[in-house]
Amino acid sequence: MSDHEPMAGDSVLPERQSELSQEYRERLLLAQRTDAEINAAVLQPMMETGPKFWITVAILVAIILWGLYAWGYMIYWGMGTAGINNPVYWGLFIATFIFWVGISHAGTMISAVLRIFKADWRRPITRGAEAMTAFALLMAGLYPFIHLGRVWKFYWMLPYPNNRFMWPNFQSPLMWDMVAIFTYLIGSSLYLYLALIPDLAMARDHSVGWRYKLYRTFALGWRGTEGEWHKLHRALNIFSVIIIPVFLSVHSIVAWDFAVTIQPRWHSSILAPYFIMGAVYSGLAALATILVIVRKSMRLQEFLRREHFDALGKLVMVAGLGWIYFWFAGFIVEWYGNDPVIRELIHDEITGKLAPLFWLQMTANVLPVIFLTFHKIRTNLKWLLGLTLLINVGMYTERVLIVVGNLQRNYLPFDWGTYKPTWVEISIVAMTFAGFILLYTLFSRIVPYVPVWEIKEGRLRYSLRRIGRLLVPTAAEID
Amino acid sequence: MAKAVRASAEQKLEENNRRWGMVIDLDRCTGCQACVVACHAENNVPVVGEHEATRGHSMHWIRIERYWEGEYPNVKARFMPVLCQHCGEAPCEPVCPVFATYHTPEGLNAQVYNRCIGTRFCGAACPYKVRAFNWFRPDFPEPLDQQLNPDVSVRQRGIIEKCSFCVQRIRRVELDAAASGREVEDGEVQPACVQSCPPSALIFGDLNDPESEASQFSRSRRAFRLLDFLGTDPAVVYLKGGETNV
Amino acid sequence: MDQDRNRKVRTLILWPFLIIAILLIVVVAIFLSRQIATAAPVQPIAFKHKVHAEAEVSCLFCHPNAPRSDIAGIPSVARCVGCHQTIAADNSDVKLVLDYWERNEPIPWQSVNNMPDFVFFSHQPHLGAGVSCETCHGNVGEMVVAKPDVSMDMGWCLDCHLDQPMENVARLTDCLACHK
Amino acid sequence: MVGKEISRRTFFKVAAGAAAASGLSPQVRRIALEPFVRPPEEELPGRATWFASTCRQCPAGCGIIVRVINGRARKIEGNPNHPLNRGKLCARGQSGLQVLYNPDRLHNAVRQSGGRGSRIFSPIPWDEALNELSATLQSLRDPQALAVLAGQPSDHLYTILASFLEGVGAPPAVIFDLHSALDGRADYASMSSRWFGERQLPIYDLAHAQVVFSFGANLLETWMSPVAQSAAYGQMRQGSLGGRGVFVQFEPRLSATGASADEWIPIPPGSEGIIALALGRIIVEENLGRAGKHNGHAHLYRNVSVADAAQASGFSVEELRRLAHLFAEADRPLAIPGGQLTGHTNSAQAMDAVMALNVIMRRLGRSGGVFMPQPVPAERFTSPAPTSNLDEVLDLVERMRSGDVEIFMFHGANPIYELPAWVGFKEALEEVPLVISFNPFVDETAVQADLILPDHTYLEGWGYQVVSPSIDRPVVSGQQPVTQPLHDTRSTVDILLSLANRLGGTVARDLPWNDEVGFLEESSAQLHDNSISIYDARTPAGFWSLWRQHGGWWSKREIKREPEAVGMPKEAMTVPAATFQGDEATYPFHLMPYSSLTLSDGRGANQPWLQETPDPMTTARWNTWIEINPESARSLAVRDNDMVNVTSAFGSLQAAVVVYPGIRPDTVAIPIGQGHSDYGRFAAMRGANVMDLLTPSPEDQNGKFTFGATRVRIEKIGQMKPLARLEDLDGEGRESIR
Repeated sequence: MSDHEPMAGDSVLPERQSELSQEYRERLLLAQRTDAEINAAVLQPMMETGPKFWITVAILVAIILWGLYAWGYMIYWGMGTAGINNPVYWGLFIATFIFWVGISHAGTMISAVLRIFKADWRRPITRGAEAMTAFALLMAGLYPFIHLGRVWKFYWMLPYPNNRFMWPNFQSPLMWDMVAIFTYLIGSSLYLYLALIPDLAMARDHSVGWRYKLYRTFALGWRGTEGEWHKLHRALNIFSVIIIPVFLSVHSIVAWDFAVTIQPRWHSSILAPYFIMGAVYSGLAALATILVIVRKSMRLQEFLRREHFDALGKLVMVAGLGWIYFWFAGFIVEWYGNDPVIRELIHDEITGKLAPLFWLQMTANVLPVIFLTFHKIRTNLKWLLGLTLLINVGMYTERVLIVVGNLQRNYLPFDWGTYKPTWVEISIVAMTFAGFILLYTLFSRIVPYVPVWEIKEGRLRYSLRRIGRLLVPTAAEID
Repeated sequence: MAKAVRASAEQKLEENNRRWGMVIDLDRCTGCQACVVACHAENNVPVVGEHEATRGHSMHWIRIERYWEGEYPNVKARFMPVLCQHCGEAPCEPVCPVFATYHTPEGLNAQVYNRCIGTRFCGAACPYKVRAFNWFRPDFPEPLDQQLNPDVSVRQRGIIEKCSFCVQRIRRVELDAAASGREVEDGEVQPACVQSCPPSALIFGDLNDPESEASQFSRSRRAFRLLDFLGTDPAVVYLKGGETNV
Repeated sequence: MDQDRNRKVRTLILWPFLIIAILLIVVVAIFLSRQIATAAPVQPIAFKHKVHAEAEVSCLFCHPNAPRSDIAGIPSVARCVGCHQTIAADNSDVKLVLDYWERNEPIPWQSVNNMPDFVFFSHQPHLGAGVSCETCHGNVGEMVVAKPDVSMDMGWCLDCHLDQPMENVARLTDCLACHK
Repeated sequence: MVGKEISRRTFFKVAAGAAAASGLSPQVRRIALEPFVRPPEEELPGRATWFASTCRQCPAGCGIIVRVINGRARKIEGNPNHPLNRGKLCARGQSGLQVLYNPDRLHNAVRQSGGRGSRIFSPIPWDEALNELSATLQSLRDPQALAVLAGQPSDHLYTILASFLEGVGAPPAVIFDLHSALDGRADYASMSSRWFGERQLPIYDLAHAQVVFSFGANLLETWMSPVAQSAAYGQMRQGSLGGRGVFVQFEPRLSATGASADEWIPIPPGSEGIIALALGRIIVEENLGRAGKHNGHAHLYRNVSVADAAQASGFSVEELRRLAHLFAEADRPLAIPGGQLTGHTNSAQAMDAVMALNVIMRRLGRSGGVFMPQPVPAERFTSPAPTSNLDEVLDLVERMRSGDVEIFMFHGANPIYELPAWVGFKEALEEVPLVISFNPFVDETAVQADLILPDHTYLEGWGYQVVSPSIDRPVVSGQQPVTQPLHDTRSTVDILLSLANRLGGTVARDLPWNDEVGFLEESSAQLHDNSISIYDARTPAGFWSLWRQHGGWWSKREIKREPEAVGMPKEAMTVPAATFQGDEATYPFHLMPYSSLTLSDGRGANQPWLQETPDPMTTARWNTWIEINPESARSLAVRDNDMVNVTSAFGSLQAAVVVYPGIRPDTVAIPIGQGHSDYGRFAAMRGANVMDLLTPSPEDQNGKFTFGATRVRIEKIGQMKPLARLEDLDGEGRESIR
């Protein structure tokens, strides 16, 4: 990789290595590091925060404060300050909600699925992915509140005993939503936290002051005994299995919010798998975006290497193909079904009012898939950044189209509507984007971004062994 | 325990129950909007003003839809009043997370305003788009507030409201009938729109009573239900407008 | 290490206290809100229900609309004066009533039991079903100044509505029976 | 009374204060309950009391009952016993509460202390105002210098006002309001007197008609008595007779009435009479129908050429023949002239031509035909308020302009808004030293007044109105306060009576009553002991109380008279071509102002319910628009919501475009009602007043109000103004797409 910066204490490798492939050489870099070097490489950028960092934080906080003001304004004056109307009862809020739930999917996908399949390249990126899951879910979890007309009565959705014999309605997909999102949030947070414990202990041992106190508290007295390691591995294995159905259920339920109504086009059985595929697609793309940025800003070039981006790029491409497949599977049935309302909607999308959004969605989602088939593009970080950003623009547009586009049209043309977001919605949506970035930024400065213990484990896999007089690159299976 | 008592009691009640319904004779309807204003007056429905009406925030519980057919000079316009259809299989009911909208034993699709938390899920699920959301605090500049009907609550911002078939009038008639120990007679309950309708295009009554006027009209060969193919089983029956026979 | 342990022990002791304190605050808050809800309002004239009850004045003499209307009704000034022109006319409170009468002004009584705007309540069916005044208003005859007997919340209403004959329960527990 | 208790009206001192309606959240709050000092006998707190009265939102005179709870009016409904509207009520009638509770009402008598147009008012005590008024009246050198304009006065006010003016020697009041003018009431009265020898308006038995031809009358919207006509329409459609009537509407723009019709015949503006003549000619010539021979009518149509009429109207002879057959071969055909027809220069002849259709088909006095009302059998009720022709208004303006008027008083009228700008009312008003308004609102004319002595609104005031056009029987609709006056306003009748008292002399002798109620009680007594009364009482006082309970007086059975065509033309009828102001090259479009279903002539504009209620055809609200045929819109390159300049030879205004499939390409239509500069927060500064566009035509000087005779041109100005429509334009007016 071109922007490789030498690490402190770089040692010169034997000449023979120049014969090895670049990829293998990169792998071997870590193999040669001592534990202390790796610890330092992870901890150092975490603890050093320059003015750029603080400026970023300040800007993000400003956006969040403005968004909070907009939210307060909307609560005080009424939902009408937003652009939602009759019949577009749901607008950007719900679209962004789906978007965030979607983003949250890649974390589990990468971490749990790859852990189960023992994909070794997952090691340095699991934590970043899991953190993305947790924070995206936190942001998604805000939207059910933002979108409530009377947010001060949100607790009526909780099943708590009361003297009125009033319970929430478990027939409502919103209740399933709430349960699923909370389960997923708790599950993914625990999953993130469990894998974090050894690294917190490591950080504890290398820090002083408030960080020491913080790490000590959260490391839960980890000492790294064999029994502890054994339990941790078991717990992680169990979690990775359990969290997969939860992750599938969450986005299915979000899809069912729509599919259980009899709105044309929402009322479709393909919606749930389509949503999941879209979620994985956008989530993986978002993860790639984040990793490119974090790698640069936290100088993790040695951990996040070309092979990771290559693999991730392939995954994104596969997910993209899946998305295209599901989109087409839905579309072709709708097309032949020729339901008048849907016909109207398709017409609107292809040549009508919604055409700009629709074509943006199609370009931004299909084009990257084609580009990502090329190894050179996958491993070129600038290209990768651009393409994955584009994918998320496309996926966001898709959500807007699904929510807003379909609500604008229904069986009675007299009651069709148009939707234009106001500053209130845009500010609140911006708030959650800023909130996500802020949480993620702070997170990356507080806990080791790269799961050090996993890397140390993985380091054993590649090494140069001296066999006779030859230095032979070797690889090993690690459980 | 209470739940068990309720369940069996409900069963008992289901057996011989009213189903309130409305028949709308499109041949009589002239699109005069009397029902619209009557509804605003009876049900304290707020007025939102020009700016918000332009943004799709107006709140009519009943609206007259006007359809164009043909082109000049052979153009024809038809009117159709659309209000909450009080569906027997209401798409709005199961999706409400807090039971703010539910079906009463008398076949009304009820909206309990103070239970509503404003998810607007029912609005999105309703195929007739008859649910009105309180996008803002209702504004009744003094002394316009003195006109408010004390039998109907004034809704807060952030909740859904909709046609209730003037449940306050139904309740009043039922209580008065019970107080004097008699049955509710056909035609005794008249929602505000039915009461006002100058050409008598609207008829209200018990659809389960084969003798009631509404029920008789609902069996007319002109009868149809709006978006019947959706299987929502509306309690509002339309009678087709007459054909031009010249 | 010892210090650490000490601190841990201290926090371990502190935690339950904290929880108890929070619980206490919640309980006190609930209690206070109930107190406020059932507090007697300040009336323009300290009307003594007890005195009237002891004089065998029935509830319906002054609140005659209860069996036939939604509202039981506050007696008109004319009704007060009807008796008090002769009875206890020299009592200082009664004089206040007579002053209002002279000035031809209504007495701004403060409502004791209030229903929120979203509740439909009518006295008529309740009295028709044989519910006595005391069931909801408490023993007003024993009160010097009338105050709410219970906090009239939905659970309290339901307690009674659920306790009715089976065939009426579904009707009486329908949301629209009481909500408007 | 159909489950409703209409109780006697008594004044009560203090209303019970109701709980202030507030939000849904329960909260501990204290509510003051203020009981009555002396309870009125009929008041049961918490239960509704219904008072019967009369709607004054338009000249029709429907009976209303008002639901009163705790002393506050809550809802207006039709009076189920009233013969005119039978319990039904239109949108405007329902909205009357917002007149009563309008936040922009005047609270007391005021003087415009900052000078006319300043809108700075200072309250003055009533006594002071009356003293000043009587002093000025006394000091008036020539009583002819007192001028009064009244708009749609209730008949009791008109009676008192007429005696008052006569007593002081002033010229009679000019009676003009735009709504009546658009109805063509004055034209109608002259037509009646031409044909039937009396000025009463004829009654059409729409309910039993089999084929109805309406020439410009929007009888289901605002024209004459829309509620009664709508009820009859419902019966005609699905009535007890079984057969379904056919309804054909002749008008250049498809009105809501036209939309309810089976057929809309888009005739050129002003050609109604020509077509009616052609139809008559075909009927007579082909001897159509089962009504007998038409020989006796042949002379009427001697000069009519069907071919010429076909050419003038743009319809083929076959089409006209089809219509003539449809009309004549029905058992009970009925032709109704009115509304738009009366706005053209040839309106008198056109009305005659349409009425002739009824005559030749022998529809006079037959079921489903034309009737004359039976007068109310008491002298007090036989001379209801007339409607002045435009020339009387112009005459008044002329007198004002030349300085002959020293005091100008107006009641219920808003001439600066309602009269076309070319009349120059505002400028003429500047020449009058003292201008007094009796309107409860600060409208455009009141802003130019020196004193405003606000009358009660109709729900707080007394009165009666002889229903005209009547229904199947004589009806006097009674009006009584349903609630105590909200503000310190005073009845204009009481003011006139007390003025008469102060002035003394003949006027005091002519107006001997102490107050309004005394006059009404005495008037009602004239009907006491009448054999056709719906109710009977032993004493006049009992009769008066029944009067108030019923909401007026009417006969217990149907009484309709067969009109006698005493004025049947002896000569051949001709209808001249209508003339239009502005040449066709410069002003290519006919302008068709029409009265809005909700705002009528603009008096509804201060009622938010009416503003928010969609126009049935365009579903637009809260603003002014111009309806343009899609083809014309294409050639003008304008689309929906584009703002355009509409210019006539006299003036111009701006309005948003509504592309309207139901209008002739050579015609554009603008609703009346918006464009107020004052008249409260809901009305002011909204849209444009189409009256500013009207161009005077020579016929106006003859008393005709030719509101349909203006031509305009349209220019795009490149701005957009999204109208507050209920309908979504993308839906293209389709029904469910399935």
